[in-house]
Amino acid sequence: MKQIYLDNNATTPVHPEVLEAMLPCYRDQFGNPSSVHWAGRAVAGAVEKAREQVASLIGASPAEIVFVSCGSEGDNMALKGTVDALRDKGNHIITTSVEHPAVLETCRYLEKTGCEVTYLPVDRDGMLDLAQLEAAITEKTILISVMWGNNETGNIFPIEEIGKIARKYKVRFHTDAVQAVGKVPVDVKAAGVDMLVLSGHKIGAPKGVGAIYIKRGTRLTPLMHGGHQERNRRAGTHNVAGIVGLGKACEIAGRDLEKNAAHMRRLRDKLEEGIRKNVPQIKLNGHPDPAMRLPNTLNVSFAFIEGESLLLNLDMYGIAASSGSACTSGSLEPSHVLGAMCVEVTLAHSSTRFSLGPNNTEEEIDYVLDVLPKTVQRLREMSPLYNCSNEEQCETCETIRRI
Amino acid sequence: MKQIYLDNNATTPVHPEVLEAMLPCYRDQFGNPSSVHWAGRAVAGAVEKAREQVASLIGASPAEIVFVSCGSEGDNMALKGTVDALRDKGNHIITTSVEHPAVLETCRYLEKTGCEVTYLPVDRDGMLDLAQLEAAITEKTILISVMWGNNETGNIFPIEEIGKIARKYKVRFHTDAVQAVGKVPVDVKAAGVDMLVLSGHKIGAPKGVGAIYIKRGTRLTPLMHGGHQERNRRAGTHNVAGIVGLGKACEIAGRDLEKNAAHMRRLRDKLEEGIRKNVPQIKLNGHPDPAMRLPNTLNVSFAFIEGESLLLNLDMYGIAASSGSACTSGSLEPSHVLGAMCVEVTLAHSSTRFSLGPNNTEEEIDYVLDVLPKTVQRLREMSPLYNCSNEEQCETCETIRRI
Amino acid sequence: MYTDKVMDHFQNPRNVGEIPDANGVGEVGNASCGDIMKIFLKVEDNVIKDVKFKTFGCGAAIATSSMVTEMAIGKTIDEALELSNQAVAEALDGLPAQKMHCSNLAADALHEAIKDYKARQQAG
Amino acid sequence: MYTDKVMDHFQNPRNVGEIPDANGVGEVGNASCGDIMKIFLKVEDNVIKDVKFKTFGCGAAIATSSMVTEMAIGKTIDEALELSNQAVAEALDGLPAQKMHCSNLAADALHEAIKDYKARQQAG
Ligand SMILES: Cc1ncc(COP(=O)(O)O)c(C=O)c1O
Ligand SMILES: Cc1ncc(COP(=O)(O)O)c(C=O)c1O
Repeated sequence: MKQIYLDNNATTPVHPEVLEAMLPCYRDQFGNPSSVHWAGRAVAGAVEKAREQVASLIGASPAEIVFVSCGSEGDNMALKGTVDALRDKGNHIITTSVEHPAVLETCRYLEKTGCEVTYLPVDRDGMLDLAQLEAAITEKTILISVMWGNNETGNIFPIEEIGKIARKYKVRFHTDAVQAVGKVPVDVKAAGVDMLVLSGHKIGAPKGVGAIYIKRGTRLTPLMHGGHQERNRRAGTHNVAGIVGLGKACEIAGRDLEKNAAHMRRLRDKLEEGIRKNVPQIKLNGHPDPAMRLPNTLNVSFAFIEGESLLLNLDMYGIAASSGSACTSGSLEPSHVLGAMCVEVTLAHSSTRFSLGPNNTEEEIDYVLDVLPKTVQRLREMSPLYNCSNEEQCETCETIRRI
Repeated sequence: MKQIYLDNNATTPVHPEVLEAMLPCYRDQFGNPSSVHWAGRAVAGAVEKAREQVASLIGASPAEIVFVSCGSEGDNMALKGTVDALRDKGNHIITTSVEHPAVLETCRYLEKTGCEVTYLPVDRDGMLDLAQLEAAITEKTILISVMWGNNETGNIFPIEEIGKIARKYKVRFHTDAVQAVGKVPVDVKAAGVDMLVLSGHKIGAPKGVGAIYIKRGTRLTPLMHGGHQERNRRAGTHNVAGIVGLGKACEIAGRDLEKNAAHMRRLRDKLEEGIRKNVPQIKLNGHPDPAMRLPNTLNVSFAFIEGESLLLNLDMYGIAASSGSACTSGSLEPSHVLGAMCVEVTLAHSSTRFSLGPNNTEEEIDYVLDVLPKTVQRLREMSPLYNCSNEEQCETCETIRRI
Repeated sequence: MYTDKVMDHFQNPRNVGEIPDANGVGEVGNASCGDIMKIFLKVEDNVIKDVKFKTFGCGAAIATSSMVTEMAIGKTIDEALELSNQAVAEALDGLPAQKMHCSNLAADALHEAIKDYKARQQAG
Repeated sequence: MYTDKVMDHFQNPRNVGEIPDANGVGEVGNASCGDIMKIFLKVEDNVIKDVKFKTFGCGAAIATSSMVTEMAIGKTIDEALELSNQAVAEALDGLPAQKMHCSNLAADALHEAIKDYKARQQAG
């Protein structure tokens, strides 16, 4: 059976060059980089090299990079660490209603501990109103946290402009760039961010490793206390193989960024066009201008059918896609991102995300465009909402008809 | 050059069977276990199998196992999560003065947030007085945290008896079993612990993965908020390869425990005897009865010489050992563990830890016993404390002479 | 996450469609929870001669709908009223825990359809 | 973490030992910080004719001790007083940051020995 992987925002396969770089760390180079003997010395350099590779991809200095275990850890560290370190200054956080749960749920937790959080709304395209952001800043504001690229819709937020606002009011600025890194150019200095989080498994490195950029001079309470690793900013024996893999993946991401972005954009646009042409009654979720979205992401609601059932049907054809964020698939709530964009709840349940990777081919997209219309039609035939016999009185049909 | 690795308490090489089990997770089985499609389904089972393997090694149910990124994360989660969850009940923690920094530094941080912490002293052998522990319990005590085996001395603590005391007073009991698991039998039910932490890279799994046992019904605030992974107890995309590796390592650890423990004990005892016989003026750190220590650990102070210089000299012969915990090697303070045992500060600086693994051979120990006496002698000749010309007036010599 | 039986019923759902001259129709669920099930009945002499369904919902919702139609056909309406959501889930060799509450409504839809049939009988 | 030069001086330390008829002896450091350095001088006509050291300490402590003896030999005592810990570290191509403060005391020990020499001269 064909296997067509269109769920790269959930996770990516490990790049062969990355695996190759990692393998020695499981064999001869197994030491603890904190050790002074041969086994430690053999890997300490590898960790520092990876730090340079990560720093170089995002325009940071190596000393500003701290290795963590995943994007979620980075986000938790950025938020909780700031709240603890800046307790004297204030307790107000500004974020958006479309952040990843790693930020949102952390904010909800922090609210319980006495923080105040402003969740900025988005418009129907999923974009922010920067005047509203600026107006939300108070004397007590200690942190603005806005993601660089949205995992569900692919929307890209104006990080540079937000950075300017943050600097104007001297408020610390964190960005969750887990989805942006490797897909669009990311430069921490140009963007004016104080903290930035990235995650290995979204860019061809293995799962279980990520990094946080912490601008020099940024006071941050560690999330993990213990040993002296990472200059006391993150305890725990270094995940050497993962770190080496992340470094290599960042090097490759930088090297291939333009080529990969152009390739993914072309295929994504082809898919988008093809769906528009061949499947009636759909709604695109996210910014209508594809250039305002990550080049690999397309989120569409197929009216009358539920997302998971479409996924499972596509899966029968070997096509892997996702319904909202993979991380929220344990939940039965429709996507909070689409909710924030005022997408009708039935359509939110109908949403399907296609997220491409550098390995996808034109043939794969053709295949998807062949399978998709008939699969959608088959499920629509099964749906009580489709060609509803008493459409006039049916409230749900009423809602959907508005798309 | 020979490479003789005697620093297994710092980290261990990845077991070949473990690496073999992990490799597919970087290649075809790269999915996110939270995904519903083929790529996700291919690995979800692997994660659950690993959970069973870990649970089975320590006598837990799979649902009681949460995967984390390292031992330090587990300890931070156990302590901070308990303080947050049991805030209404009290704010007092009892631990020991010889814990790993992952526990100790976390306690120091918690003190700043309003917790009270009792750091139980140890005697000169590094052992606890259980009457003192019992006496320290107050109405406000929410947690007892005592490590199962000490990383520096190898001392094994009477976890079962402490578990009984904890149950008697209905106080939650956490044990850092990072060094014990795989070296001595560990059974959470028999021990009566509520939480237990283990770390992959100490038992032949890769760095960057660990697990925490959380007894059913134990309320614990997550350290990482976000997605629904691990039944909302630990957010972040699963480190599938690491988890699979940890599972396999636990299976092997259970399978080979007796054989490996006997093998390491025999070689460790041989090393201990040999040192006693061939090197004058040494002090054993830890319990004098080798059976009261982890079977692989030997900690010795070689009077008159500093630990790091001995390590580097041994390293010239390919012998990897450690001076105190590898995790604290970034520090210049002599080991807090030896300090708590009232080891004279010069002798603490002189301490060297040999920690064996299942792969060490008799020949390797012979080689070490050949190299060690002359290396120690060479450094002693360089030391102003050795054969000190005015030993009568020299305070330091005075101190050392007491061993 | 789904059993083979669930996948089979999801991939090859039995009795999809509407019955134009149904004498009992039931609908449960609502759009906001992501599951809507509609059951059409043809009852003769108190025996369910034909059942069809239409469902908007996840894999579990479609599989339970399909399964309940298979289980109901040939049963008297009193027997069919005994059919529980639990029994449907068991007939599918179980459902994932998080699907038990939201998506396991097919028996309810059947019961609604039977209620509708009874009401029509009384009215008629 | 150590440079090749540090490793060389650590592995093959120069001028280890005592000078029985030293006319200047200096000691710095203490046991609790893990580093004790003792420098023995033989000064003739204000020129350092011989230096030896004994050191209890880490690799950096031993390497800096060795290096300082090499740097001091043949210098006048005034020149030797200009030698700084920093200069010793640089001659070794640098030391790890965490070793700069604690273990980089060799020049101090040398200065102590010169002070001792001067004191003896005055006393004598
Ligand atoms: C007793 C003990 N606890 C905790 C840890 C921390 O484990 P990790 O390095 O996996 O964070 C270690 C390892 O250094 C240890 O020996
Ligand atoms: C935008 C965003 N932030 C954070 C995360 C969390 O990353 P991780 O799964 O590595 O913890 C994800 C991935 O799911 C994401 O898409």
